[in-house]
Amino acid sequence: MNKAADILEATPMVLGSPSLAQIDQEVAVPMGRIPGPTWWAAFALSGLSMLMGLSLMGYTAYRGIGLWGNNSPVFWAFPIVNFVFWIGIGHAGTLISAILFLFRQRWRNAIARFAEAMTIFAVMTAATFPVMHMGRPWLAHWVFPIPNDMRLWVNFRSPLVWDLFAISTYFTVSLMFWYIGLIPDLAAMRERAPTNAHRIIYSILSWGWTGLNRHWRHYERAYLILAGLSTPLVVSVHTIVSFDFATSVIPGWHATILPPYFVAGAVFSGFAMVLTVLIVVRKAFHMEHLITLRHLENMNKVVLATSLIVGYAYCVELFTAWYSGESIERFTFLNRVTGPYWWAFALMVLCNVLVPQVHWFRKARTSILPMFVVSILVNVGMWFERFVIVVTSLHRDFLPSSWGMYKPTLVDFGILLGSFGLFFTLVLVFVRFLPAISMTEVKASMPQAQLSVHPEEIIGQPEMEEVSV
Amino acid sequence: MSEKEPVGAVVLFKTPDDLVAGIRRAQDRGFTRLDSVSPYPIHKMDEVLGKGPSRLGYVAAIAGLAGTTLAKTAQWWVSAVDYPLNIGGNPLFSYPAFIPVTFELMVLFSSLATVIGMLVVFNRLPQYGSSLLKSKFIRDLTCDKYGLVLDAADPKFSPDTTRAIFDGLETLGFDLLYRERPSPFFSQRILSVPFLVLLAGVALLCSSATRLVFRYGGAVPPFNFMKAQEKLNPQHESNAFPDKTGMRPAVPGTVARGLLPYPYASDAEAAGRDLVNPAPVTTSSLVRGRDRYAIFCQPCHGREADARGTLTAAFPKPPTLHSSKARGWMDGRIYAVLTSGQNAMPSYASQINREDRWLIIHYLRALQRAHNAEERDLK
Amino acid sequence: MITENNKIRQDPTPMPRALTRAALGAAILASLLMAPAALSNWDRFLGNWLVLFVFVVTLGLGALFLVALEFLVNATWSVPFRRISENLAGLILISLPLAIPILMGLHTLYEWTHSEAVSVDSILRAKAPYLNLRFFLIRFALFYLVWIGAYFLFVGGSRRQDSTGDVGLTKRAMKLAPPFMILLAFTLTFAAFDWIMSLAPYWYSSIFGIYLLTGAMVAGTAIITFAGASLKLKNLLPEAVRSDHFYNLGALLFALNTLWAYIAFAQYLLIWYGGIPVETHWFDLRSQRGWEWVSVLLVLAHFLVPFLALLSRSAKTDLRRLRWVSAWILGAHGLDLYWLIMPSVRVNEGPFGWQDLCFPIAAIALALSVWLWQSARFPVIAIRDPRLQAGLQFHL
Amino acid sequence: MFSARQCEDSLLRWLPPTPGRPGDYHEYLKSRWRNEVYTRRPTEIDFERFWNISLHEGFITATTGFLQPQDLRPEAVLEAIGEYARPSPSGIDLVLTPSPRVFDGRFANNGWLQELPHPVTTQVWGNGALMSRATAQRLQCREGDVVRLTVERRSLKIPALIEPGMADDLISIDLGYGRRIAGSIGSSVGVDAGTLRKNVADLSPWFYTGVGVETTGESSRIIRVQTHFSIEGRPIIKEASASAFRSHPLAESEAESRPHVLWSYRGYHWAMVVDLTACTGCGACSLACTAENNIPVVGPEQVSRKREMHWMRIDRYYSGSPDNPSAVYQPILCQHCDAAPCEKVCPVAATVRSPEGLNEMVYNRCVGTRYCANNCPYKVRRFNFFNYHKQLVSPAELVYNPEVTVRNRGIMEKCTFCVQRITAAKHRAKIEGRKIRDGEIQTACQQACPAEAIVFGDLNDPQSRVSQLTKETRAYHVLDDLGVRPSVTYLAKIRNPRLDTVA
Repeated sequence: MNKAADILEATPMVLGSPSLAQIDQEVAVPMGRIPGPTWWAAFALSGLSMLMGLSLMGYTAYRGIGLWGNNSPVFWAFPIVNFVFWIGIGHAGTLISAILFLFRQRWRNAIARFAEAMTIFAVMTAATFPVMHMGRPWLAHWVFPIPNDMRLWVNFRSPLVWDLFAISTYFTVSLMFWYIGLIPDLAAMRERAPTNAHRIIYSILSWGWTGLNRHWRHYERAYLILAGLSTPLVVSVHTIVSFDFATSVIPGWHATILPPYFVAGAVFSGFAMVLTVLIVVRKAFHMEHLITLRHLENMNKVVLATSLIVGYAYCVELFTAWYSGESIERFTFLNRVTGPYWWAFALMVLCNVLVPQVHWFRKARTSILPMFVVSILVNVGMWFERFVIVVTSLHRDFLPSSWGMYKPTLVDFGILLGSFGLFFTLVLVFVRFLPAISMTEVKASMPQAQLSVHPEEIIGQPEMEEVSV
Repeated sequence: MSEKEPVGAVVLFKTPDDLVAGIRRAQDRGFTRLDSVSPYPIHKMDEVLGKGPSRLGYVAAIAGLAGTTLAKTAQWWVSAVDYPLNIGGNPLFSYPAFIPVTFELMVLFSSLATVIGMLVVFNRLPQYGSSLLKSKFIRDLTCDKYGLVLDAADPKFSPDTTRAIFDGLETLGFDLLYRERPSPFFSQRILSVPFLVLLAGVALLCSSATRLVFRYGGAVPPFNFMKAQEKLNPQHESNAFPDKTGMRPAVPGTVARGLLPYPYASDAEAAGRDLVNPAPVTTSSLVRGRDRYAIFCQPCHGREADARGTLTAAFPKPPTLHSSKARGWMDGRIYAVLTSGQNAMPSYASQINREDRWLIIHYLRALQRAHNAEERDLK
Repeated sequence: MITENNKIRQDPTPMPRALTRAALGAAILASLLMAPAALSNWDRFLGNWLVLFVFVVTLGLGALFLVALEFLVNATWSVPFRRISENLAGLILISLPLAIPILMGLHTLYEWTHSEAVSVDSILRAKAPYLNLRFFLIRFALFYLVWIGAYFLFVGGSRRQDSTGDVGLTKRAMKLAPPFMILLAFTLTFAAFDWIMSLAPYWYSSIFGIYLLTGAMVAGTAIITFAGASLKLKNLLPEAVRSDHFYNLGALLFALNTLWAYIAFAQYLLIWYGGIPVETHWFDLRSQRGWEWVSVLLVLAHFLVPFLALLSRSAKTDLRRLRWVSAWILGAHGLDLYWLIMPSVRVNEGPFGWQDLCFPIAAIALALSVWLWQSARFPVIAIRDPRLQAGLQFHL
Repeated sequence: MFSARQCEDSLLRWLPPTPGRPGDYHEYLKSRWRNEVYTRRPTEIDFERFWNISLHEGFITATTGFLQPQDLRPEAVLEAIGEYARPSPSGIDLVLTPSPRVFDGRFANNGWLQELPHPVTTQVWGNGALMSRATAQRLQCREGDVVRLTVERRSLKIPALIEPGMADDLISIDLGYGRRIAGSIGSSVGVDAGTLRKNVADLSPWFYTGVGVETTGESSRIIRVQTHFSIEGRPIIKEASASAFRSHPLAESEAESRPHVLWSYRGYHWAMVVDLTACTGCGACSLACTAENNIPVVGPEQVSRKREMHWMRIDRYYSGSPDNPSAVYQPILCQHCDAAPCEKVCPVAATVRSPEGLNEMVYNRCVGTRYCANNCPYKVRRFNFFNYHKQLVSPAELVYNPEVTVRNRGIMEKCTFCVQRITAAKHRAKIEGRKIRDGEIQTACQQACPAEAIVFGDLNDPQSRVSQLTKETRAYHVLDDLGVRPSVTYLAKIRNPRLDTVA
C-alpha cells in the first residue's frame, strides 16, 4: 500500500514536529522584540501614504467630488472600483477561517488568524469609500434607518441600503470571529507578557481565560456556529455588492451571473492578497515550518480553481451578451473588448485567467517566486476587472449622445495609494502586537496533542459537575 | 470568605492521556466536581467528562428567528405603513427587495447572541478574579501542560489528602487554589459597579460626540444644508438697489397689460359719465360680489348697506346707501368712490381688484333694490 | 481495523426482489399511460418528454460530478459511496436513446427551428448563427462525447481497479478530474442554453447554466444519499460506513440545495428588479394560469422544506429522515425542470394534467432499473481503492 | 441701479439745448407722439388716455398711411447676387457669420449663451474654423489643430472644427468671439475672426476667396458637449419621408409584455410631447430652462470634463453619408418614467414618484451617491460636482428664479417639468375652484420654443392636446423596450419629400 501513501496526503502540516512550547515561543516572541529597521521602514512608507490618502479624502470632502475624474456618464469610477476591490480582498479571510473550517481542512489553522485579520482591515479600508464617495458625506448617517424628527426613512429597496447592512454585519461578525479565536492566545500572551503594560492589556482582552474544559465546550460550539453563519454571510456580502450593479438596467451591469461571479472573484483576489502578504510575513518572521509550502500550495490550488470560475464567468457573460441578440447589449461587450478601454479588458483577462494557469504545474505551485508574481498579478487583474465592469459599462450606455470618456485625476490615484497605505499600516501593527498565527489551533492540530483513546471507549461516562474556582 | 481557605486544587499533567488517567483516578475515588484545563480544546474531552453537546445552538436559532422577524416587520412597516412612497412603480411591500436585509439581520442577531451567550451567559466570563490565574501552573496550563481541577466544594475534597490520590500517576505537580479578593476592575461579575460606570462614561462620551458632530459639524460651510440660498427670496432686501427693496415697483410711466391707468382720480363725475359696469350680472358674480362686500364694506356700511355696521362706534358713521342720491349714482360714480375714496372713506384700489369692485357694485344695486322694493319687483 | 476489510463482500450484493418488481411495475404503468398522453396532446407530451430527458441527464451527470469531485479534492470519506455514484452515473447512457423523440420533435418544441419565423424576426435572425439545426446537433453530439467519455474513464477505471487494484487508475482519475470539471461546466451550461433557454428564444439569463449545474449537483447528491441510506437501512453496506459518513453526505446535500436556492433567488431578484420586459416576460409566464402556485410550491419544495429538514446536526445522521428528504429533493428537482420547461412549451396551458402523470413514474422506473442493472454486476463498494481504508476509518 | 442712465437720455443731454424740447426722454417721446401721431389720428379722448391705450395695446390703427409699401423686384435680387455667384478662384473660400449664440459679440459676456451648445457643432465656449472632412484631410489637420488663415496680409490662428456636411473648400467662422475686454465671463473666449475683415470689401465684408490656409503644429481645445453623432441603430430616433409615412405610418414597437402597472394616477398625470419634425435644434428651450430653473453656468473647464448642467439638452444625430448627412435634433429631458430605474436605487428615497406622475427630486434629502444618474438610461440627471453658484458676485443673485431652490454641491438635479409653475397653476385653480385648464401650464421650454414643438399637459384628460398627440401614429417613446414607461412622448421626424427626392 505504500504506493497509495502518496495519494493519501501524509505530509505533516507542521514541519520539524516542534513541541507545543516551541510553537508558542515562535509565534509569541516576535511580539516582545523591538521591531527591526525593515519594519520601521515599511511602517513609515505605508503610514505616509495612508496620511496622504486621508488628507486627500478630507480635501475632497471640503471641495467636492469634482476633484476626481468622475463625470457624466461615468458617475461611478475609482472610489467604487477601490471599494469593490477591497471588499473582495476581505473575503478570503472568512472563507479560510469559516468554510475551510467546516470542510475540516486542517491546513487552514496556521493561516486562518492572519487571513481573518486581513479581512477586517480590508473591510475597514473598503468602508471608507462609500462614505467619502457621497456628494454630501456629512449626511452619511442619513443612509441608516435612524428614526428622526423629519419622519424620513431610507429606501429598503435600494441595493446601497442592503450594502450598508451587509458590510456592517460582515465587519461585526468577522471581528467577533477573529476576537473569539484570539482569546485563548491572548491568555497565553498574558502569561508570557514582556512588560507589565502588555500584561494588563492582554489580561483585559483575554477576559481571564483559563482553559477549563467547560469553557472550551461552549467555545468550540460557538466557533462552529459562527463558522456556519459566516459561510452564507461571506457569500451574501459580495452578492449584495454585485447587486449594486446587477439590479440596474445598464448593459454590462445588468447580468444575472454577476452574484456567483463576484463571489468567486472576491475569493480569488482575497486569496491572492493573503498569499502576497503571507509570503513576506512568513519569511520575515521565520515561520516557514508553521506556514509550510503545503499551505501555500493548497492556496494556489484555490487560486487556480477560482481563476477558472472567473474565466468561465467572462466567457458566459460575453456569450450571453451575443446570444441575447440585443444590439445595445452586444455593443456594450464589443466595446468592452475592442473599445477605447480594450487594454483594461486585455490586462484583466491576462492577469486573471491566463497567468494563474501556471498553477497547473506543481513546480509553480510550490516555488515562492512564481506564486508571488502570480498573486500580485492577480491583485492587479482583479482591480482592473472592477474597473472594466464599472467604467467601460458606463462610459457608453444607451444614448450615444451622452457617451464620454473617463480620465482619473491625481487625487484619484492618491486616494487609491492611500487605501493601500491604510491597509498595510493596519497589517504591520497587527503582526507587531498580536499573534499572527493561532497558537491554540496549531497546537490542537499537532499529533501529540490528541487523545490516543479510541472514541468508542469513552461513550457514556458519568457527567461531572461544574467546578467554580 | 477567609483568605486561607482553598477553593480547590489543580493537578498538572504532561500529556492528554495522563490527564485522562488522572480524571479516571479521581472519578474512581468518587470525585464528581472536577474539570480539565488545557491550552487548547482536547478532542473528545467532553465525552471523557461525560458532557453532552453545548446548548448554544438554541440561543443562536432563537436570536436568528428574532432578527428575521424584526427585519421583515420593520421593512414592511417603514415601506408600506409609515413612509408609503411610490418608488419606481414598485409595490410598497416589495418582498424580493427586502430579503437581503432580512438575511443580514438574521446573521447579525444570531452571531451576536452566540458570542455573548458563549462568553457571558454560558462561560460566565470575564473571570479576572479566577483563582486559577493565581496558580503557579497557569503559565504551563496556557502553553503545553494539562491540568485537572478539583473543586473544594466536592465532599471528597480535602486540602491535605487529595494530593495523595494521584500517587503512581504521571503528574508534574499539585497546587492548592486560593481565591484572593479580586481587584475592583478585574471583577468576577461583568455587572460590577466600576465596569458599569466606565461603560456609561464611554456611552455618554460617544453619544455626545456624535450629537455634536451631527448637530454643528454638518452646518459648518461648506457642509451646508442648502439653508443659505444664493438667490434673492421674495420680500427680502437687496443691496443692489439704493432703496434696498428686493421686489421692484414698476418703472413710472409703464403700462401693464390689463391695467390701464385709472384716469378719473381727480374727476369722479367723469367716471360716472364714461364708465359702464363691464361685469355681467350672474348668480356667481353676485355671490362673489356679496362675499367681497361682506369682507370690505360690511364693517362700516352694514349688512343691509344701511350704515348699521359693526364699526360704527369707532368710525365716523357713513351715510346710508339707500339714499336717493346713492341710488341715483351711475355705477361708474360708485366705482370712482371705491377706487379713490370719498370723505372719510379711503381708497380700496389696493385691496379690491377691478373686477371685484364692479361685482360689489352689482351686489350693492341688488341690496338697494331689495331694500326699497317696488310692486313690480315682487312679480 | 484492517479486520473491517473482511466484512466487505467482494462480490455484487444481491438487491431485494421488491425493488426489481417495483421497477417493473413502474415501467409497465408508465408505458400504459404514455400512449393516451401522447395522443391527447402531442406538444405537451413532447414537453414532458424533454423534462424527463433533462431529469435523467442531470441525475447521471450529478452522480458523475460526485465521482469526479472526490478525486478533485482527494476526499476520503466519500470513497465508500463512490460505487453507488458510479452505478447511477450509468443513467447518462440511458439518456441517449431517450433523446430520440426530442430530436425528432425539435420543430414542435423550438420556435427558432421555424425558418419563416426567423426570417421576419430581427432578434431570431441575430441568433441564427448559434440557434440553427445543424449547429444544435453538432453541440448535442459534443456534449455526449464528453459525458460518455468521462463516464468510461472514471467509472470504467474504478471497476477495473476492483480486479487489478492498480493505484495508477486512482492517480489517473485525479489527473482527469480538473479538466473534466471544466468541461462539465461548459457542456452543461450550453446544454441548458440549448435545451431549455432556447425554448423561449427571446429570453436570456447568463446565470442559467449555473442554475442547471447546481440543480444537477443537488439531484446527483440526493439520489446518492437516497440509495446509500436505503442500502444502509437494509444493512447492505459494511459496518464501517457509519453515521459520520452520512453526516457528510447530508451536509453536502444541505449545502448544495441552499446553493441552488441562492442561484435561483439571484436570478429572480435581478430580473424582477431590472424590470426589462424581454426578461420579465419569462417570469410573467410562470406567474399566470395557475403557474404562480407552482412557483410558490417550488420555493417550498426545493428550498424551505429541505432546508429546515436538514438544518439540525442530528437530521444529517438520521438515515430515515435523510432518505425521505433526498427523495423529496429529487421530486423537487423534477418539479423545477417541469417549471422551467413547460410554461415555455405550452404558453397558454395551466400546469399539471393527467398527461404529465406517466413521466415521474417513468423516471422512477428508469432510475431503479439502471441502478439494479449496474449493481447486479459490481460490488457495492470500490473494494480495492487505495483510499478505502482511510475512507472507512473516517471520523468527524 | 448703479445710478445708470438710459442711452437716449444721454443723447438728449449731449445735444445742444433747444427751447421747448423736454430734457427727459420719456417726456420727449410723448411730445413727439402728441405732435405727430395724436394729431394725425382723429379721436375724442384726451392725449394721456390715447397714449396709455396705445402703450397698452402695443399698436395703433392708422388711417393715413405712415409707410408706403414698396413691391419687390426678384430679378433685381438675382442681379445683385449674380456677381457673387461666379466660381471662386483656386484656394479656399471663407465665410464670416454672426454667431448663433453671442451674435456679433454683444452677448459675449452672457454665460448662458456661452454655454449653450452650438446648434450644429454642439461646441461651447468658443468658435473654430468650420470645415468639411475632405477639406480637413486635404489640409492634414485633425479637429483642434490650429490653422493659420491668411486673407491678403491679414492672418488669423484658429483651431479647426471638422463637421460632416460642410461644403468642401469652404471655411466658416462664427464672429463675436475673441473679445479682449468683454467682462468677467466673455473676455478672450474663442478667436476674433473680425480681424480678417477688410473695411472696403471687394465682394462682401463677410465673404473672401482665395484664403491661404496652413497648419501650425499647435493645437487647441475644442469643447463639444456631444462627441458621438450616430444612433448606432438604436430605438432612439424614428424618422420617415413624408411619402413613406403616408404609405405606411410607423407603429409603436410594443415590447413583449408591459410590466404590471400597479400605480394609477388619480387627478392629473403630467406628460409632454415633443415633435421632432418641428424641432429646429435652436436651443431656445435649453436656454429658457436654464433661466427658469436656476441652472448654473459651469464654465469651459467643467464642460470639457462632461459636467454641463443643462436639464434640457438637444441631441443631434446624423444619418446618411458623412459628406451630405441629414441631421435630426432631439430635445432630451427627464422622461419622468412611470417605472423609473433611478428611483428604485436611491438609498434615501430622495427621488420618488409624485401622485401626479412627476419624477420628483428631493434636493435636500439627496446625499449624492449618484446611483440614480448611473441607472438613468437617458443620462438626464445632473450632478453638482462643485458648488457652482459660489463664485457669483452681487447682484447676480437677482437673475435667480425665487420660486426654484438653488442646488448646492453634492446634489443631484434634473428636469422637474417646471413643478413650480404646476404648483402655481394649481393654486390659481384652487382659488377659482376649478381644474387646471389644458394649456394653462406652459413649461419654460414649451414657452420658449419658436416652433411649438413641445406640448405639456394632463394625460388623464382625454381632450388635452397631450393625450391627443400621444395617440398619433407618429408617437413613440425613446428606448421603449426597456419598459420604463416614460411620460415624454416623441413624434417621429417626417422629412420633406422634395428634399428626399433630391437626395
